[in-house]
Amino acid sequence: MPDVTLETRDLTVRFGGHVAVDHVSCRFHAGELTAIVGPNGAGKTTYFNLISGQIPVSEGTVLLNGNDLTRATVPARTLAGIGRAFQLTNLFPDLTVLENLRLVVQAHRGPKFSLFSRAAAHEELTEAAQVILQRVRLDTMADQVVTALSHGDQRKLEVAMLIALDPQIYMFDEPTAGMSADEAPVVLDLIAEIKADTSRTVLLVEHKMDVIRTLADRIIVLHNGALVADGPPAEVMGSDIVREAYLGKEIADV
Amino acid sequence: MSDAILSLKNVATDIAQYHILHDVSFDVPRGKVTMLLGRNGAGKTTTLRTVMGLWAARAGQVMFNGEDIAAQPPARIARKGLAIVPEDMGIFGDLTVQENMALAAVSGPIAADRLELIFTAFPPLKTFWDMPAGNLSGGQKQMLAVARAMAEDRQLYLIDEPSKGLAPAIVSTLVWAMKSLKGAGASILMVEQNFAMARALGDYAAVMDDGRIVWTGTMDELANDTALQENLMGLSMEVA
Amino acid sequence: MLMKLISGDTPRSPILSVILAAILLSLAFAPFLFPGTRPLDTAAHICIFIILVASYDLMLGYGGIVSFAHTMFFGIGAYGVALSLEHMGRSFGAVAFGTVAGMILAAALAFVIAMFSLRVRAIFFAMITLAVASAVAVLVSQFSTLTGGEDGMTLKIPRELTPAFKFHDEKILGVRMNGKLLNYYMVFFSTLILFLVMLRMVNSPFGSVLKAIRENAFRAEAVGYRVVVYRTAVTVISAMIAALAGAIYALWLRYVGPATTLSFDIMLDILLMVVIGGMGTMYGAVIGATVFVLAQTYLQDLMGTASDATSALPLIPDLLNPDRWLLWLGVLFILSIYFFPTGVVGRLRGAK
Amino acid sequence: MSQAPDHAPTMQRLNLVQRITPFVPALLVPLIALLGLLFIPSGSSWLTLTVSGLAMGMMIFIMAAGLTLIFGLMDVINFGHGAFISVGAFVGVTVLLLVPGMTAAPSVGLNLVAVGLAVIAAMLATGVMGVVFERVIVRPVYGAHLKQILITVGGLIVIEQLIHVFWGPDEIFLTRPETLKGAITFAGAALEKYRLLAVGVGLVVFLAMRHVLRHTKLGLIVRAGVENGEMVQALGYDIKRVFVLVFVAGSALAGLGGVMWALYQEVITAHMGGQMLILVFIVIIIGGLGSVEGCFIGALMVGLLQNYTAFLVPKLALVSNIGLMMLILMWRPQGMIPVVKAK
Amino acid sequence: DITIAHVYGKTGPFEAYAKQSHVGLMMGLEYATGGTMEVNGEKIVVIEKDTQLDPAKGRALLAEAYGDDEVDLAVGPVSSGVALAMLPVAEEYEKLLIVEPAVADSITGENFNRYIFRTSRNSSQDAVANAKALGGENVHIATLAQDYAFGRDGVAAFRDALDGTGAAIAHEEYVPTDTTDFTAAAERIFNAMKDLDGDKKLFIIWAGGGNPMSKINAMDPGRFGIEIATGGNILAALAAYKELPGMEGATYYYYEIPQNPVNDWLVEEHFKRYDSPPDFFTAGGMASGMAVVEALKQAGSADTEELITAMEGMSFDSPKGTMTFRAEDHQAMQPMYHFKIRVEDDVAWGIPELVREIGIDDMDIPIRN
Ligand SMILES: Nc1ncnc2c1ncn2[C@@H]1O[C@H](COP(=O)(O)OP(=O)(O)OP(=O)(O)O)[C@@H](O)[C@H]1O
Ligand SMILES: Nc1ncnc2c1ncn2[C@@H]1O[C@H](COP(=O)(O)OP(=O)(O)OP(=O)(O)O)[C@@H](O)[C@H]1O
Ligand SMILES: [Mg+2]
Ligand SMILES: [Mg+2]
Repeated sequence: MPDVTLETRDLTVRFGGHVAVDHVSCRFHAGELTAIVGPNGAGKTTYFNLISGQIPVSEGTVLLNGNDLTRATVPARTLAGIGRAFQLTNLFPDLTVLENLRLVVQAHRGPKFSLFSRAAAHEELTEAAQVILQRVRLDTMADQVVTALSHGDQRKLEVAMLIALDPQIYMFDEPTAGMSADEAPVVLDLIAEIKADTSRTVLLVEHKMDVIRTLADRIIVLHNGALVADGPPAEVMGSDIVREAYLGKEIADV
Repeated sequence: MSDAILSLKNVATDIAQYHILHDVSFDVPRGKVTMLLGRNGAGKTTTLRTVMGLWAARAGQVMFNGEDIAAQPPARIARKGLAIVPEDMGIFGDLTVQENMALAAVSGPIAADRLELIFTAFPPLKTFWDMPAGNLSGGQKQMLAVARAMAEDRQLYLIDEPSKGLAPAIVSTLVWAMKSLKGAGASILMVEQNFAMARALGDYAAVMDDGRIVWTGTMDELANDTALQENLMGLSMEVA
Repeated sequence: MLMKLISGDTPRSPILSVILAAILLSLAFAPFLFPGTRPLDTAAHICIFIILVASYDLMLGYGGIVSFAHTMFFGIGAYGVALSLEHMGRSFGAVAFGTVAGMILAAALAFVIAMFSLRVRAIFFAMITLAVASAVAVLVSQFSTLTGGEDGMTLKIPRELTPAFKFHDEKILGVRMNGKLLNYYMVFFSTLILFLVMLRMVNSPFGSVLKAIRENAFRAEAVGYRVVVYRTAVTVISAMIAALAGAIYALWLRYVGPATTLSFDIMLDILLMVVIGGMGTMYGAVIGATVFVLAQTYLQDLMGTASDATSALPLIPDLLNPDRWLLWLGVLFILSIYFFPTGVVGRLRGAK
Repeated sequence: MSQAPDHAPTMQRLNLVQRITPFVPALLVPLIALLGLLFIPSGSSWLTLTVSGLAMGMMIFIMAAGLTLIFGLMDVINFGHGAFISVGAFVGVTVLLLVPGMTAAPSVGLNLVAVGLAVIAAMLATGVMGVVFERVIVRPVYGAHLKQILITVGGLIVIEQLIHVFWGPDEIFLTRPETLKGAITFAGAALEKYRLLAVGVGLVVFLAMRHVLRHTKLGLIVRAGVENGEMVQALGYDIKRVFVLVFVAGSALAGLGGVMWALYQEVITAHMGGQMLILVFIVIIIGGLGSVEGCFIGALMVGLLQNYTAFLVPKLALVSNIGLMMLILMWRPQGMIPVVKAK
Repeated sequence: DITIAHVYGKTGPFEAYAKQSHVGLMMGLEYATGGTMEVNGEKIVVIEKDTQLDPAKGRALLAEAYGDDEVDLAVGPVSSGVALAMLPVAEEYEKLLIVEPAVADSITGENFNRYIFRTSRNSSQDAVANAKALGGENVHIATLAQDYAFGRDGVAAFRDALDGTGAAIAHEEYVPTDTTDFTAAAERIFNAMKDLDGDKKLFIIWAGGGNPMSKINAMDPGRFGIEIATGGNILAALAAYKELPGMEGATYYYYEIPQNPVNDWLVEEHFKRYDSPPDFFTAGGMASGMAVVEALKQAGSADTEELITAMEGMSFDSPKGTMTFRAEDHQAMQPMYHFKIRVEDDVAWGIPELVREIGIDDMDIPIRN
């Protein structure tokens, strides 16, 4: 078994009396893509929020390479290597595509508090950003303002930003939601590419079964906040609990 | 299709300085489900929003029950018997689920049997009835958005990607809920990327690309012609 | 060389460049071009407000933070110098000490306010700064034994900066070579340097992070920027520069008081200058301050003439009465927000 | 159809602290009053201070309510509100000065009619101003906070100046109607009659607003409209008209507050409203943006605390508001009962 | 020509005072020159400058008046803060500034320079006059004042002046300037005084709007045998005095009080021209105008040094009778008036009726420069 990179121990959050994530203990490994499935409201997004720090934890711990990050801030976690793309597109709307990416590159390897140097003079940042643009095939759009991009291109940029961050842990929350069948493959290929790099760990929330089938090395199932199944895709998809709670009979039959 | 509840004639819509819709014409037959399909950015959402009056049409007519509603404000259009489930769901996050539903029932409290039906289809709504809707999960919000449109009888429902973000089990309840709406005599114009669902529900289909209608016909015609699908939408049937 | 000085941030409009050059030259040679006390005073005011408005633009236009406490920091700087001159005697040492002390205090206060309120909505920050600034203004008038209260304090500044000091007996080009001239050039060069420094700041990597935060703070966090830290930093820097402007102002006026440094009216003036000039452009501060100070100084005279000219009509002369100049400034203000939403600079850049 | 599986999530019983938390803000007012009783040696002084604190709080509430309504519901910051308070005061006082017969008569009925007339006139005037203001000043800048601040500040300046044009530059002095002068002595404490009236009016305004916002659809529409006006329209409600209505209601409340304040101060100036604005802001911040309940509780807290500290440690009275604000913000950074979400 | 700059806050909260002041100044010049507006054969020209109550503007405008407009002397301003800012300008340009009607003690006190003269009263004069009016054997006085220089200096001067009258200060209460609720202050005062014997008075020293007199009266201080007292005020503010018939205090001016030809002319002409009685600052403005003319006459020229020589110790007529510039601090010494409020139904304000004129010699005004 490869190294454990990310681990949650008894991770729990309560909203009032409602336990949205309920003592979830799970280990994620380098070079592995784990799909997280579960019915609506199962706590998948909330689980992500706890790992990336958007919501404070009620109980339990988040460990990255053995370091406790439970109380760390969002930026601290990002810099430590937990990267995240959002379910709803979330960019710097009035800046250009290139500027968006440059800012990300600058965040983890550029000068941040340099008050008196000229930004334009830092060419290494621009170059790094351009390389990534080519990878996601957005290089022709470099000088477009984000608001002028189509939905699909914005999704691609969203993924590009995550790649630019070059994190150890990649978290995707329904990356292809609302994407048409001809746009989705571009994004899925990128994810597959990331997965191929054995030093990276990928977490993916998806409702589309075919996507999960082709990409996932492992599936975990959340239900009412609790982790109810964990294993290889074939095994988990066939289990009763998944068929009952998640797929529903009719659709599974279609 | 002589009896169309809604028919668009040469509609063109601009957003800011961009021309988004060019010369869109098609009919929505009464009492049927019409699917509006097409790739990302084709203009589906824009079409629904134009019908609802949320974007103003620059040219053309939007005939609803024989009346041109193109230049009317959305509130007036809604009162004529249209309801929309917007792409971004349009949930009022600061209001509770109950208040969201109460607002959707324009003419008075929601009938008990209707509420029963909604709760059967979407149980989480009952669980979180008094909770701010903003705290719902993505899928739960989607349920609420659909449930809101069902709060009272409307003649025509404009539904934008209702299955996005929903777990498969709920998608099947959704199909069931839509069918019961249709069974009650309503007409539906729906945008959907999930082709399985589109096929399960649709009677007719219209396909858009680049702000234009490129194909119209019955759902069966489209479903049985894989080449046409590939050609029109880059869709493939095995996507479940 | 020039490009380096202005950090590669050119005016990007020929007309704008000409106007800016004209302002620069007029200010640089004001004592020789416009003899008389009032024009020189006006020029010095323009300089000081350029610093003040530019430092405000740093926060507003680049940081996206609305503050009503800018005059408070301005005042802290001014009172810092006044108090040190009062207690340490008439020397440049006292001036330096007061300035630095004022800047440190301003920074500390800005830091505290920022920590408190920048975590929440921008609107909160706006209202809290308003409340704190008003409390400070009241405190200043309360501690009258120290601050002179409502009446303020007159300063005994180093002799070298007063008209009494003559460093050259002859007039040159009809201008007396005295301390007042030195004082003016101190104001002018401080302005020039501070402005260039701020221009560099907004074009630095730090500046680009600020822009990102203004666009989407949530995402900036997720990408790894500590938003609160950046916002606090820009607030503190802006406060320190405002305090510096206050110190310069105190030396020029040789008087500090609540009405000249702390009042809400000045805060409004600053807002107006930023808006007229153009937010988030830096050059807007120069244009805004110049236009506004000129209008403020000469509008009343104009109105008097207009009122006399219309004295036969009903109501109009009342409205045009010079005493009602503020009414028209208010109207002008509203109109400028509607018709110059991007300010003069935005207009000129768009029109090129 | 297959029954969807049971989605009922785990619900834990809340512990005591969690159950009480939502009511804490409301409990703070009696708590402060109790603390006051503890520290203030004389019972009659405490009673006097408490009543006057409540009355002060109520008047601040009336002035703040309109602002928080507009602010919270429509997400519009109206600095012009201060000028509306002044205009309300001037119109109201003008009416009062027109009916000296009614105000000078020692008859409760006549006096109240006179005050009523003044209030109606003031609310009408500010209400109409509200329509104009909404149309001309505010409508083009919905959603743009900075511009709102600027443009409404412009409005504030212009209206104050227009007051000078119409009523002249002088401050105007007035006296309260005959039966509202003086105090009732009760348990050794002098309770001013006018303050008792103010408490009553404040309560009525509060209850009425709460009712409308909570229990009528109008309230729902407005609250929903702020968040997503487009969707409210798509549901079939004419949001523009509702917004004008809210703006008018908020402005009219400013008018009411102006008259109440004028009768309390017995002198009015064009700047009076602008000066009140800071206190009004503090109350709104404490209460939580847009919350009428929060605003009410906040206003009462400010009123009481200010009176108690002014009695116990006068030097601190001035900073007590700021101190209270800081404390509340440390506890709840969004104010006690925020309605508008952080952005 | 002899040019005089009237530099004052025409716009801003003190607009009303400013108007009175200017009308007074012009009427004073007119009266003193016998309507010719000429002195020593030269025409008097008055130019106006609006400080907008901004000290910075005040300075700039005064500098402009002296430097660019080359006026011979200047009069003004309304606000003490503006005045203090302007004082060094007079010194710098070595030209006269006649302060009217700003009242801060420090203008002729610690911030004084030899180019400054003041025709208006200072705070001490107010305080001392009131002490004379209120003091007496077995009188306990509480004071209520604004918590800043004006209030604290006023109380201090008042306290000093009470010495020897037999009265004692029982309690000093200071409240922030912008206080609107006086319940707490009143309760503190009541608690401090309720157990005392003898005459109990509450003296209120208040500048600007918002005099708390009637608010405290509403709390029924009579329960504890406490009477309210306060100084005079402008006519508009006297409306509030109607509720306090019999109240005593000392005032600077009320148009029915001074009996002299100057005042008679002022009252008559003012009624004729403006259909209203002259007020506080009209009288003050007129005094400054008359002082200017008298000084020019005595000096025989508009030269600053000659004017200063002439004016130190100079006596001149005013609506309040003869005033004298004290040589040490250039403050105009003038009588004050002990009044008692009488209420008449057809008069919109409480009428301050003269009890006794407090002459210049009755008051020991400290020299503080
Ligand atoms: N801030 C919050 N306050 C209260 N409850 C919340 C909050 N956030 C989430 N919840 C609740 O927690 C549960 C889990 O939500 P979450 O968003 O994690 O679901 P999910 O698994 O991502 O579902 P979906 O597939 O629909 O996106 C839901 O029932 C939701 O109502
Ligand atoms: N507010 C806007 N400003 C500018 N362009 C817009 C805006 N909204 C949509 N567009 C553009 O209009 C085109 C059509 O968008 P629309 O949302 O109607 O597509 P769609 O068919 O619904 O796509 P999707 O399947 O992604 O929802 C796209 O190219 C999009 O970029
Ligand atoms: Mg989710
Ligand atoms: Mg769409």
